[in-house]
Amino acid sequence: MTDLLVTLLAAFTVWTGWRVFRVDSMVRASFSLMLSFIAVGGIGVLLSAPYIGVATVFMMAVEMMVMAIFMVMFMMNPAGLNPMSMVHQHRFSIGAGVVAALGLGAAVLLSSPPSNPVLSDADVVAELGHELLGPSMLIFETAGVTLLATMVGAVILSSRQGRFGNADEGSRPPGLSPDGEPAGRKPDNGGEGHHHHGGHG
Amino acid sequence: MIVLLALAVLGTLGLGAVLVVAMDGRIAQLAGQFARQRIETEAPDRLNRDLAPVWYLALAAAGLSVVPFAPGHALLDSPVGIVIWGTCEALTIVTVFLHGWAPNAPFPLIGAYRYVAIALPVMLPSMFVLIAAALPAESLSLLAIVESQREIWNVARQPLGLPLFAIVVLTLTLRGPMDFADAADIATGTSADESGSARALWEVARAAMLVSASALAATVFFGGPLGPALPGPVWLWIKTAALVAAFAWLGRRIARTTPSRMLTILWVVLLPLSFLHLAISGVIAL
Amino acid sequence: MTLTIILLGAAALIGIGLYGALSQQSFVMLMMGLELMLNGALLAIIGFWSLSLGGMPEGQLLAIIVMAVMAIEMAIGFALIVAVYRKRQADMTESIGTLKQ
Amino acid sequence: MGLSSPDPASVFAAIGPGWQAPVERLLARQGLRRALTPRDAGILLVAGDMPGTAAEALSRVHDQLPHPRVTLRWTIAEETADAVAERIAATWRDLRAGEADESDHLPDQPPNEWKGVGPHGQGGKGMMGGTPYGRTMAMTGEDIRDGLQLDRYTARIGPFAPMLPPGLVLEVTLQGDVIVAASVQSPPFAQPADADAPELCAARMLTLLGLDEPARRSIRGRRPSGFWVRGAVPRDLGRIKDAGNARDRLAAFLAGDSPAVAATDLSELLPGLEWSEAMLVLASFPPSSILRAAPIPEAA
Repeated sequence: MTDLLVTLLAAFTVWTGWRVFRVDSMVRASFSLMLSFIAVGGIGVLLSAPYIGVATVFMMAVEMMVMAIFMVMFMMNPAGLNPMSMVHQHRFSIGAGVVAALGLGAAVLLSSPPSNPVLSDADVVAELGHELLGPSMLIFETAGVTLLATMVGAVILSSRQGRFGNADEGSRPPGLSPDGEPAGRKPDNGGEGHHHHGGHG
Repeated sequence: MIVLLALAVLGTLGLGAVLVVAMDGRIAQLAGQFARQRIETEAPDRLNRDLAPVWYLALAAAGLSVVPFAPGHALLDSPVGIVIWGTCEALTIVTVFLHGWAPNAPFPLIGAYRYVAIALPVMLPSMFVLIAAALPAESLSLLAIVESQREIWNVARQPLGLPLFAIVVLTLTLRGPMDFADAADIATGTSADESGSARALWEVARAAMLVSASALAATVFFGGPLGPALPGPVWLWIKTAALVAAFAWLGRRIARTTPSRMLTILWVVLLPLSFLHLAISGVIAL
Repeated sequence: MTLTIILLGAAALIGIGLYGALSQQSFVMLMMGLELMLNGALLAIIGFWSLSLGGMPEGQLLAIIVMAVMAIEMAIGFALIVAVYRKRQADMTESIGTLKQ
Repeated sequence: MGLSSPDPASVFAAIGPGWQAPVERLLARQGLRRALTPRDAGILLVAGDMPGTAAEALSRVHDQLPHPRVTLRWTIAEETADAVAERIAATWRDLRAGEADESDHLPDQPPNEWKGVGPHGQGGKGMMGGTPYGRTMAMTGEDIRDGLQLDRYTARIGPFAPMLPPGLVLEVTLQGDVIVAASVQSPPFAQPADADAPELCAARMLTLLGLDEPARRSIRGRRPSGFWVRGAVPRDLGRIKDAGNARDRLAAFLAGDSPAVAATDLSELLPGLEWSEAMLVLASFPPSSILRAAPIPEAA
């Protein structure tokens, strides 16, 4: 019974994951991805990881809601009224995706991981709590601090206010002498002063 | 037992929703609406339009299914019951957004956007309040939370909890001061382009969600099925009905401010307040 | 058997995610690809934890870390998109070619 | 109240010159309900003689009502509100019994020709722009709030939109919820002094604040009750020189007096406000001062 449900959910998560890149409506794309996550959460619940499973659904519902908002904000034509496909290096990407999936799949089929299922009477939620605030407390706290730093960083990155004026007007520091040339590097033409470390993604 | 509990969940939801609509004096109105034509907008997202009220109802049912109807008995006896309820809250936001998105019309979309902007920050106090309620029980299970209130209800132990949760309930059920999705200035917002059965079904789903949320509030703050003499379910029903009436009354009486101001209030006042609430509850629980 | 099915599903998710991350021109869609790959990783972790590791608590911890990574990826990703858009009115990968140095 | 309360007749009001006060008082009666959108109404109440310019809009509103629907006219000043309420009740009974209906006034087709480019009308450059069915696709533009140049949406709202004064047609450009530009396409219909009555002005604001029942109480001349009523109006909203802000005006309406205010030009007053703030500001002016503030467009 569990096997059947898990198989169905696994198929569902893959199908909805695939739909993300096939639908025209951006809102549908985001919520397809959400359904994919919900299916994974469901598998978690079935495989006796109730906290992880439910927390995945919770987190992803919120995240995909934000994702949908950004989609509508930034995509031209987000409602799917017109067909839309905005892709580059399409063949290469398909190839890479197929190779990755086949490679990993082959590895799965060729390997034989040990069978050591979780005990049915184990209190996994309490175990997780003791782990988080016990042996792995440092890791957990590091994650917390990283999230805090992320919040600060995200606000700084997305705010309009730069250090010396509005970011979209190319903020320049004030001159070193009164009415002098602005201090700092002179902007080149075009992409002046725009050096994100690591770029996007 | 399972069958009994399933019946209790569905019965409570159904009868409760009828009770809520009756309390608003709108039984005949909604019944009349079911007979009217359902209008089709231009190029709607049909799938999501039809699914939104169904989702809303399903989430109300899922939320109610973790509520214990008698000490030790809930339909969904999960060790993380309170997280399941939180998940229903988060998915409710998605549902209301889809309801406004689907008709492909300006006012519904504005309503949907506003609602998301308000409801996402409301999730934070909600989580803090629920976690605070789980502290004395030392468990995320609603059954344990009920057991932990045998001596004193959480409403007395954590006085800030219920007022903060009231805001969450009003947000989830699109009522009064938190009804930014279906407000008057955008011609009833996400419902602006709906008529007939679609409109009525949405109202029914809202009523069902109020029942579900009140039942959870009764469980978390008033000891749920605990009480002398009467059997557990009766106590839960009494407490739920009282809370439904209280929330509906508040929703009718409190004025709704503008979205941007509410956003400031949520982030600047309510979020620190819920932090404080969690800290105090934690210290007391030690 | 269950584990194999789960891992095959995870492999497929990672493949689809990789395809999306490489092929999509829009930043937001590209991020969806990344999320999908992380989803595959999460699925594999849950499968291993439950069926192969006997429920050792570190497995759950790893799943929580993956969720935190997703949240961080979302927040920083969107912040960068907003910053780039503010500067260039661009939301496509090609339009920031000048970032290459 | 409760199970026995009957289905109130849901009426969408198209209010003509001079009829604002009578209609608002009529629809606050027991057994009647003012619908906030035509989709929610069964009866279209056309009050007063509509100028020819509003005829097309009226037909469009009519067609937006779901079936079954009936139009009632209230154009004779001698007909008392009691008589009209009687007529509405009778019509509502027929409507619920399925004995009355009206067909569309306008053909159900897009208001304009297909003007898109390409097989799906996306037109414009790339996937942006174009005017499929005469409705321009949103294009990006300067954002006055945070500088993020996102899509603008321009729409014409009025003349029967229930949150605007009757007759007023606004062309607003929205960026999200923020009004970045507004122009008056057609000024509100002139209303006699009784539309400035403080209880009616207060009720208009109370409705926007989500207090439907207190609003009805206010119209019926009783004291509206509610929590945080004045406080819910942001403090610096709609500040006019020498006439205080929207919150002061609400307080004055609730206290029973109708301050004479000279509203400034709407196309200067509204931009920068969010839609809900703008509606509150508009409702905080008595109809007579809105009329003075809305200049008639030159040869439109």
